[in-house]
Amino acid sequence: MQNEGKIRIPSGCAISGVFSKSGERFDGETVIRSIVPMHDRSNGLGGGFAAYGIYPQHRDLYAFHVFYDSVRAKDECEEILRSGFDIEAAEKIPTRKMPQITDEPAIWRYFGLPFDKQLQSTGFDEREFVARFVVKINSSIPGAYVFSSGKNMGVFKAVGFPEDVGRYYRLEDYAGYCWTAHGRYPTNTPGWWGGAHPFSLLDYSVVHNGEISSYDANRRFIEMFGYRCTLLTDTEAIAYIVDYLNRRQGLSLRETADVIAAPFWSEIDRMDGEERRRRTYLRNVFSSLLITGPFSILLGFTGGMMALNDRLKLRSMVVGEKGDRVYVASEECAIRTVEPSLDRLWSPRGGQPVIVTLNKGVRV
Amino acid sequence: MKRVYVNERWCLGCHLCEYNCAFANSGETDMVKALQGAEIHPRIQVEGDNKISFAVSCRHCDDPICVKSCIAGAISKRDGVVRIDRDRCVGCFTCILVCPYGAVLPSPDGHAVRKCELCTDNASGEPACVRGCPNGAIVFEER
Amino acid sequence: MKKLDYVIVGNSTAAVGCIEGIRSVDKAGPVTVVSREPYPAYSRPLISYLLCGETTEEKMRMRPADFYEKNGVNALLGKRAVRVDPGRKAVLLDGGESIPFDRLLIATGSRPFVPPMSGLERVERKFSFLTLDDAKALGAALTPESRVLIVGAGLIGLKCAEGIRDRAGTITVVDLADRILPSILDPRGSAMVRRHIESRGIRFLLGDSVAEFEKDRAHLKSGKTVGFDVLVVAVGVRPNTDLAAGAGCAVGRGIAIDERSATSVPGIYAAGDCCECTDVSSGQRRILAILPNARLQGETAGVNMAGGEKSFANAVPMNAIGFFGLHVLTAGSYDGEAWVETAPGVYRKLVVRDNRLVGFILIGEIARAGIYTSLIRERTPLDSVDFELLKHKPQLMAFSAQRRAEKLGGAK
Amino acid sequence: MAIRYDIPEYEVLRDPQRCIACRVCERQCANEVHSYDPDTGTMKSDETKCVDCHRCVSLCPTHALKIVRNPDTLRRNAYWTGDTIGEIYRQAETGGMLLSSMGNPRPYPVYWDKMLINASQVTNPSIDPLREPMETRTFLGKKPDRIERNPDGSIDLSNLPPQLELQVPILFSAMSYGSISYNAHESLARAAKELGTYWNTGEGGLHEDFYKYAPNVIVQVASGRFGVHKKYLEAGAAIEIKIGQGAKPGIGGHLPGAKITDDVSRTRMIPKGTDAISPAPHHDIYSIEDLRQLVYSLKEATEYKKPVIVKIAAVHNVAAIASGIARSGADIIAIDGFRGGTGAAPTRIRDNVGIPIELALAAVDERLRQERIRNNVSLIVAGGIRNSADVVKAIALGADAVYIATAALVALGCHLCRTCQTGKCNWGIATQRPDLVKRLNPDIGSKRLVNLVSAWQHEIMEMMGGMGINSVEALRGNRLMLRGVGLTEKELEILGIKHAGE
Repeated sequence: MQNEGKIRIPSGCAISGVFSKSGERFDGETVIRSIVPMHDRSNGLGGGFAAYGIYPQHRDLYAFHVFYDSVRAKDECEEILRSGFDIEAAEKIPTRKMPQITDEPAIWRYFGLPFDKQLQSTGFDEREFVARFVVKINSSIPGAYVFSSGKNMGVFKAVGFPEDVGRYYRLEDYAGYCWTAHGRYPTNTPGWWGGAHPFSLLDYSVVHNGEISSYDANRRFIEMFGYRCTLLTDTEAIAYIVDYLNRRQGLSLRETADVIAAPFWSEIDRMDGEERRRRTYLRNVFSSLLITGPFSILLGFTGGMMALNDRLKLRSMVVGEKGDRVYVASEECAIRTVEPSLDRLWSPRGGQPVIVTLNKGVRV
Repeated sequence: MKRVYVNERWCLGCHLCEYNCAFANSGETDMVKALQGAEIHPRIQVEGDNKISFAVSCRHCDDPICVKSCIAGAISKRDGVVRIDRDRCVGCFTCILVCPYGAVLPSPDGHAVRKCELCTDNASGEPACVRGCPNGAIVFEER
Repeated sequence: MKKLDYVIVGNSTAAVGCIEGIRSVDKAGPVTVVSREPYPAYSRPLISYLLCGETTEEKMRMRPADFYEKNGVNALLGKRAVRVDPGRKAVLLDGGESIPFDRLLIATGSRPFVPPMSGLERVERKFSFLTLDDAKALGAALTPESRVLIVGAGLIGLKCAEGIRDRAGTITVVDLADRILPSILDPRGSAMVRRHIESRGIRFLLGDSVAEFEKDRAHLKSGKTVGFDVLVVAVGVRPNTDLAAGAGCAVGRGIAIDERSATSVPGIYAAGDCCECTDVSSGQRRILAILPNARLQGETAGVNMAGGEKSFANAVPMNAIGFFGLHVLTAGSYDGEAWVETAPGVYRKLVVRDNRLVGFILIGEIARAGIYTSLIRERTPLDSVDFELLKHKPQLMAFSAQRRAEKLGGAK
Repeated sequence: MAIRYDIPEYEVLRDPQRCIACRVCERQCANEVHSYDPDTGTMKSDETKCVDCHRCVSLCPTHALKIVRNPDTLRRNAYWTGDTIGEIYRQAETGGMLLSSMGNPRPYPVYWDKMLINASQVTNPSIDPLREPMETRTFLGKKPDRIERNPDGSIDLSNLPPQLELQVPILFSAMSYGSISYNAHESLARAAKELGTYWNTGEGGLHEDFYKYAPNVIVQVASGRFGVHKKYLEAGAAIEIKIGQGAKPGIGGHLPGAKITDDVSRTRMIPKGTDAISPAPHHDIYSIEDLRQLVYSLKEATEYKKPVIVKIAAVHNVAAIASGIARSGADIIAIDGFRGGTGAAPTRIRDNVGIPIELALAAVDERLRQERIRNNVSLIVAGGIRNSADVVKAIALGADAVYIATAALVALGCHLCRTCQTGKCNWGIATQRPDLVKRLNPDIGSKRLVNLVSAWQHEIMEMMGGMGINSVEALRGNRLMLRGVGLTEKELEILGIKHAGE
């Protein structure tokens, strides 16, 4: 049996996300409850969460969440970590013993910043430095896997049903303004925790339901820019693509959506001059980052969340609003469970991104 | 009114039209049976060599002089097609004398004359010469 | 506007052409046809074919039985028009009635010319060969033993000879001229045709004529004597111009008409064998007593009578005639430079004058002769075509690619 | 030569039961195989002249003709085959190089046929091209590395180098006027225009009549520089520098004087009747930096308005060469595999030089990605693309588009008799003889080409839909969509694909 990284495993999924525009922080219970009714969309082979605003005390430090299969791996990883970063805190991530969750690796988190010297010597900006560092560890140290690397955010994932994973990680003890959740339905039975979702790089986290047919075209292109798709999962590739377009090419999230879920040429050809030229340009220049096949993505990032469907909307995804809260889920029931009376509920059109950000002036 | 037109630029002088015509008017269902060993008497004729060539058949003129010259009233124009009534024709050949295209020809029997009468009642709805032309040199169209 | 009254004197090719010409313009105006013959229009050139059984009286009809009715024609058959009163615009019939007209067509055709021949009155069974009645009478008189004497080796005499060949015993043809068909063939051509006809057992006595007829024999100038049971006089024809002349129409050899088939008298038109018109091949005024001209002149007259516009300006003499399977196609006139080609059973002669083809004789090999005829009719300058090719056989290849494209690309 | 050593390759079988002696075969055979015997009233044939082009077979109205391989055999020998011996006889007779044409006919492995295409089942849906948009549009040309912004924050669209827009990822490959006929060129030009793709002049220049098709033409500049002038360069939608050709890597071209007719000589700007010799190398390109100079001088000449294509034959270290070209300023690289056709090539070269396009493509695409310069250039592959499956596999391996030429000629009637060099093409394609040229009516020819490419386009859409891909961009380089069958580890490694079942 091959794990992620050895083989590409298609999977169906459930996703859910809750966001507070006012920046009000709330515990993980809401999102856990919301994913429960979609139990049957996952099969117990992977669940996970991303939460933003959960580490206010370390707001300005990178929070690395790492799985270790062995002590050796931990030693190797920490050595490299400490060589590149000024680590302020290192601790085991608190968990709750549960019969449903088995084969757990050692799960650690570290808070820190890169050493200035290191940074200058590479000439990269801080985020680029961190990103490359993560890729390096994940591709070079067997048994060590960094699955979260953003500031004031964290990813929690395991093999199991999402609700169990949530309890396992004691998410009721965390408070964040944005939560995303994922229940996985892989079409084989890998035992590896790293394969669970969300997938995250820096503060980008992606939960995704679908199986993209453009995977290898996207992968082989994105890998030209220093990324290594070690997991061979869509989620990983999507995270890198977003990182590349949004962070490195400086495209807005909307422009990013115009690339990965571009409108059909038939639509573009009907647009007026300037807009048509702009869309044509984006599709042409980043043609290898067009994502085809079914997907519904929840992208978390500092201060916001983006929901996006493939351009044919081959996967279900609904959005609800109540007061300052925005809910996104694969199924309406997931939203109704936690918020029966919504101000508004709609199903976004394929390729039309729904982007929510914190209200002006809100600091988290 | 659809007519047979010839574009000599594309005519190869292969003479297939003559054989297809002879076959179409033989009443036979098998070309070999119809034409093997026989001298053919097509109603379309290819002029020229492999450099310049073209096929000529009845133009089905708007004001056909053959019709007006026939002493036996054997030639008439119906539904845009100039037709021969072989039973009336006495073979005086006045039509041959007046047709400016040389498209009316004596029959082998020396009596009635023969000419293109647009064999369009077939599956393709096109005359045999048109259907069989390998290079689109003969067309059947409105102009 | 008042409907026009049309009157047509004569009921053959020109008349039929005229009726159709009128109806192509005027669907209403009443048309009256006056004909001395009791038959609906039939094709006179077919009478010889009738005798040899190539056709039937029924098939000789030029048009279906309901032709007159359908075209609103009042056909007065078996009546004779005796006079035209141009002043009162009326035609007077032998029965005394008078038929008013606004437009009149004179299509009276021609009559046999019988020169004075001493003793002719003594011959009982003597015939002309022009009308259906002539043919019927002749047919009735023939027996397989009949010895037939035909005076005249022109088209009529020889078609008659062919027509009756299998219904008579012997056939002898006498003509003053030293060759047959002198009006359409040159000596060489006529010799060739003569040999062919002779091969079918028809005897010619040429350069000779009848000095004296007895009841059943003719004494010729040469001293020869020819016995016969049946005599056919086919010396020639004369156009029937009296009616026109009486109406004040200019008359030359025939009734003079212009390209619109109009006579010199307004409202009166003429067409067919009774007329003379311009022969484009020679430029001369001639009687072109052939069916196609009659048809076209008649139709032209009809259209113009009804107020339409039509002109027939390129009449030429031409003949398609065959004897016992030998086909002879001729057209135009033979005064000019000649190109001759011969082969066994084949004689081809083209006559050129002033950079134009003016005439031809084709015997035996007649395919596509119409291409030549059209060169004459259209007066095509020969330096605009490849005459070298044409000399050997009529072909469109001889025209410029552009002319061909016009001819074959967008036919009219 | 008193003794005729070599054996006629073919035999003409004429069924006397069917032949009506219409003599169409005789009139249509430029090789004068058929003749009519007036004494017997029957047709005869001279096998020795037959090249198996099937013109007579196709036109025989009673299907009385068959051309078969001459069953006459020399003593069987798996090593000294009849062909080998025949070639030796011919060379012993003529003392000359063996010439032939079209592509390498030898039974080398065909990797296209050892790769299989994926399809969706359950976990993601296949897409029905009849119901959903299915996009085959693609752009060829260098892409900018970085997005730039205007002062107002909008994206600066002006940093995009010139591109070629294709409605379908198939272009007509280079075939010169001279090697093929005026009517063949017209057919290609009209088809390219209708299809929204491009045709290629080859190195014979662009006939004045065809400047009206300029928006769809790629003008080639080859070692002979035939027909190259400013107006010509400016006419093209793109300029192609031809370094090499798959059928004859490393050697030049030779168009016999017989094919240099008035028109051809005017178009090529060489004297009528003289042989047109293209040198083996460009004598101004002896190194990669020379190439760079030519690329930029052509760009200068056309004010940087046109993409420049560099076409090379697939040879052993094609990947390294391509990498060099990708850094030379070229916008597009065309790679021509050893199955590529030609109007004339030395047989030994055609059959023994160069490598399969599938391996060359895989190596080049992977190499350019490793060097992170895949976006500097687009890749066109050529050389024996036979059908839409080949196209799909080529794109999945990493090509942006494919060139077709042999397939296009076949659509025009070519029967691959491989005797273009004789100039007596009975199908009016590879000839300049007016009586033969007119056998190809561009009304028919262009229609057949449009039909062919449209048919392929539909098939490509079906295959893409099956894979759940609705845009050709998402297929490009998508090697997971391919699996190998019967390939060695090494071959799989080079192709960058897994074996079926993995």
